[in-house]
Amino acid sequence: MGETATLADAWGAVPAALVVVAVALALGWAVTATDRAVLAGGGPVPGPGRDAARLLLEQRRTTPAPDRLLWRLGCAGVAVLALASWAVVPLGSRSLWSTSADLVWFNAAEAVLWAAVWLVGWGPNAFAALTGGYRFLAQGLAYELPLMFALITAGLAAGSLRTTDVVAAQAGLWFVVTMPVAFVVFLAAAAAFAFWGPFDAPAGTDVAGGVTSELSGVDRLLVSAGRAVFLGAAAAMAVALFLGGGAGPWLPGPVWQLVKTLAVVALLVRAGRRLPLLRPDRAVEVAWVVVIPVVLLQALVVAVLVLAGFYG
Amino acid sequence: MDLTTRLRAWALARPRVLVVDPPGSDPLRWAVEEELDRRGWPRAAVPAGTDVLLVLGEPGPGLAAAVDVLWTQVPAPRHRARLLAGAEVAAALDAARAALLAGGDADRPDPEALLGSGEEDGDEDPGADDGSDEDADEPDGDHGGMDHGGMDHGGMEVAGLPMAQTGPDRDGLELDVLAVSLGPVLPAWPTGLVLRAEVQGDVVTGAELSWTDDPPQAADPDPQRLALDRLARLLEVAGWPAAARDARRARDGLGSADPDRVVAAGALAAALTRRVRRSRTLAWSLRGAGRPADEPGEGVLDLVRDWCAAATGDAPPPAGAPLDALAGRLEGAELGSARLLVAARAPAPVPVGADRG
Amino acid sequence: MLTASTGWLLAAAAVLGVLSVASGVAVFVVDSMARATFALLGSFLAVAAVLLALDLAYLAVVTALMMTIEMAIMAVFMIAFMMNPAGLVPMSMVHNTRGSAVVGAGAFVVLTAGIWLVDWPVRRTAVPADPTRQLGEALMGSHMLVMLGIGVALFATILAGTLLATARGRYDRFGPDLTAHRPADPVRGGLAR
Amino acid sequence: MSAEVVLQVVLTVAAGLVGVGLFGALSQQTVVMVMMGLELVLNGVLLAGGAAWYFLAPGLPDAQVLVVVVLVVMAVEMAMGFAVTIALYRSRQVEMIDMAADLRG
Repeated sequence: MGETATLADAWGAVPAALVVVAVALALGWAVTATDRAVLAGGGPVPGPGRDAARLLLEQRRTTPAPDRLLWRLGCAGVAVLALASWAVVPLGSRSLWSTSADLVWFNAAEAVLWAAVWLVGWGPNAFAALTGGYRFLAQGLAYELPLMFALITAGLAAGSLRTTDVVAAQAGLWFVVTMPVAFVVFLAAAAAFAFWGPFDAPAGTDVAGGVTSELSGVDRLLVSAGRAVFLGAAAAMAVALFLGGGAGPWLPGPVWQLVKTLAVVALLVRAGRRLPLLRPDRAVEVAWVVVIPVVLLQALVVAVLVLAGFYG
Repeated sequence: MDLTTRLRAWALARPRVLVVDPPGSDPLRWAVEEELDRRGWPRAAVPAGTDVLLVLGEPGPGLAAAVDVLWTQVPAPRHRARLLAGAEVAAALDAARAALLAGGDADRPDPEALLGSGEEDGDEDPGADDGSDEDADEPDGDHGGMDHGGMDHGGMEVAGLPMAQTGPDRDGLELDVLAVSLGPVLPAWPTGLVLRAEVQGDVVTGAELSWTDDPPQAADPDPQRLALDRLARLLEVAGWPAAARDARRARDGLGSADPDRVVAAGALAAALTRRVRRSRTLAWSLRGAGRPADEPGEGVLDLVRDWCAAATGDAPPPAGAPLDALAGRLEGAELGSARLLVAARAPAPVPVGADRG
Repeated sequence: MLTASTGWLLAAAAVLGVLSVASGVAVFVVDSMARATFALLGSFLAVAAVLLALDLAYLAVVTALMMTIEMAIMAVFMIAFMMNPAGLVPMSMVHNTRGSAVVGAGAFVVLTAGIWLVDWPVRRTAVPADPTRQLGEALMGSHMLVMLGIGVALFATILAGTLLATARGRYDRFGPDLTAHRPADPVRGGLAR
Repeated sequence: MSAEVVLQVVLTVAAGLVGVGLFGALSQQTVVMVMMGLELVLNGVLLAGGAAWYFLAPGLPDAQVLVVVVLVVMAVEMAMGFAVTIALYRSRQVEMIDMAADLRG
């Protein structure tokens, strides 16, 4: 692609980064607000902004004999990595930063996020948090491969691992038409990595909040904001990889992209909150034994279509 | 009113409330929860996420001691309030928020001093935590088979906490056994119930259930509302917050004086129980939970259905299990299953020690 | 003559390099297994960042990805086998420290001497526009044999690792005549087998 | 000349990683810690491979392929190490190399 200049090239590194962070936070806010509105079911919705302010006022508590260094590192890591995954999400037709392996970058950000959440569970030296950490490890391991194959399937059809190329390759036909399985698996696995909705076991009520059970003040803010920002990034990425990015009639590209992203958020939240928790000791086996082969089949179908010249 | 004060007032306008309900204070808790839901104040699950600690009724001495420890784990700004039966709930909540805004409670101990350092940690009331820190009880398994050569840490203590010991496990690996106590204040569990457990990873290998205090003489609340309340808690532990919210709403509606609301609540309860009974996802997720592979007996899923029947008024609520039998069922269960099973069994309070045989 | 980009590269390589070696040293200095594991991860991530600066985006992110997963699994192993959740126990588990230090330092000195004494050739080709594509085409074309070897090695590892690690074979699960209807597993999975 | 200095710096870092890793692999008692030492050595090789590609022969994919092979070796080493650790531990509650010395011949 000739015009793969990045946002950093176009606007300068610092302004571009600030814009992307602002977009990431705004979308994270939207995700949290939607989630709470669905959960409140018509009742009053506690605003995420107010929550953030309250958490900033709150004292950071501690526990007996914590591994404080790793704990704080984990909390900060969740937020930083959620933002890092935004570096390759296209806004309009450009992303903040572009490498020849954007899709793998997104996946790697998730993997490091995985380690950071584990640290959040490990750090406070508390039983509920550690149990949440164990659960997240098992869950992350089981959903990592489906996520990777779902991402790769989109890259396969576009013939490039660059997100902007993937968006450009959908000029004729949105990828969701030929790879619906990859689309669904991508969103589900992203929800699992954000331990949200039916994949909430690492922070579930049955372990008293799990990895988040000992967090207060800034730490709690960082982790919950990181989760929301990451879910937002996944929704925006799903739009770029499977729903044609900013393509659409009448309206300008960025508006279309925003509309689609918010639609994906609404869909994800509504579908996710309809379901009860998928307990990991049952769901993980399905991930290994059913989901991975199904995604591989999806990739095979797409590969055959590529060879047949379907994607041009 | 300067900007900081206003910002503070805005931020703390909807404080998170941790409700401690001693056995027998169910109707009072329902009134509080209804008011919280009406205002959109979140309910806190753990002391770390709490602004207002609201103690209902008259806790017994055991629970009161536990609440004192719980209080040390609540980060500032914070406020601790009591609410006696018959008091005005809305006024009490408003007063709590006002106190929180005024700077919270003056006796603000430094959590570092209370928790971070030293010896007294090990001496905390072992039943008095929320599952957040390790019990000081030594596991009584022998460490005879343990030979770690240069790094034997049997019996060692770090920061006043005992190190875990190893013990046999189902996979043939000598994994560490950790003694923890869950309760007496855990989200969606009967308050005052303590599970002292030995765990390997998240598998419970030894369990003992007890109540902190003798039960009070309490009037029996409406069985249908009680069933809806237990169902709400069970659904919460099962990780279905939207359904749990509907169960709470139906419960609150049934207690209303307005006949229209009662009718609507009955319809909501019917719709909810139909949804829960028919949910394939819930059935799939809970199948096998709380039931050993080859043994007959009611698993969590059967109990969910029993509570559903009771919630529509078609059947009496399932009887609470004796604590010893229930504790026996917990051994070998994954922690989540154990939590579900106790929530589903909803054991009734009995005098302390009466259940030990 | 240091060009601007070379100077930038030099600075990045030096800073990240010091970081990676320091984390590597920390692995054997810190007194907690969890910290050792994450120090090692820090070392890997620093090396991945250097690779990123060297235009090897794909290899850099794959290194970060694989090593993070590896280290997270390693953390669980450490807790399961040698530590408990109570965490920070001072420990020393070394033998033959002096000999090992001599070997380690010796290797470093010899290698460094070589590095600074050799007259390195000057590169003649430019860095390709898309190094990832170069790697992919090599693995699927001229270096197909490597790809096949990797595939077989990984497959053999999966089989051998599972065999070594598992305690229960099919006779334990399905009974001596393999007639059991359902396997006798401690936890039933989600497929209701 | 200038690029050569960068190459030499990167390679020195790689040599440092190899040295530290060798020290660790030889001095540690726990199987997992020995594996960590080996991983550090391989980490150095990884870095050297990347530097060699960028500074010496970016036109050829060979150095990149080498890095891929090193990554796979790391994964295999780790997986087999863990599997052996579990097997040893299960059979005799040992996870230290010295204690497994009776496995010798």
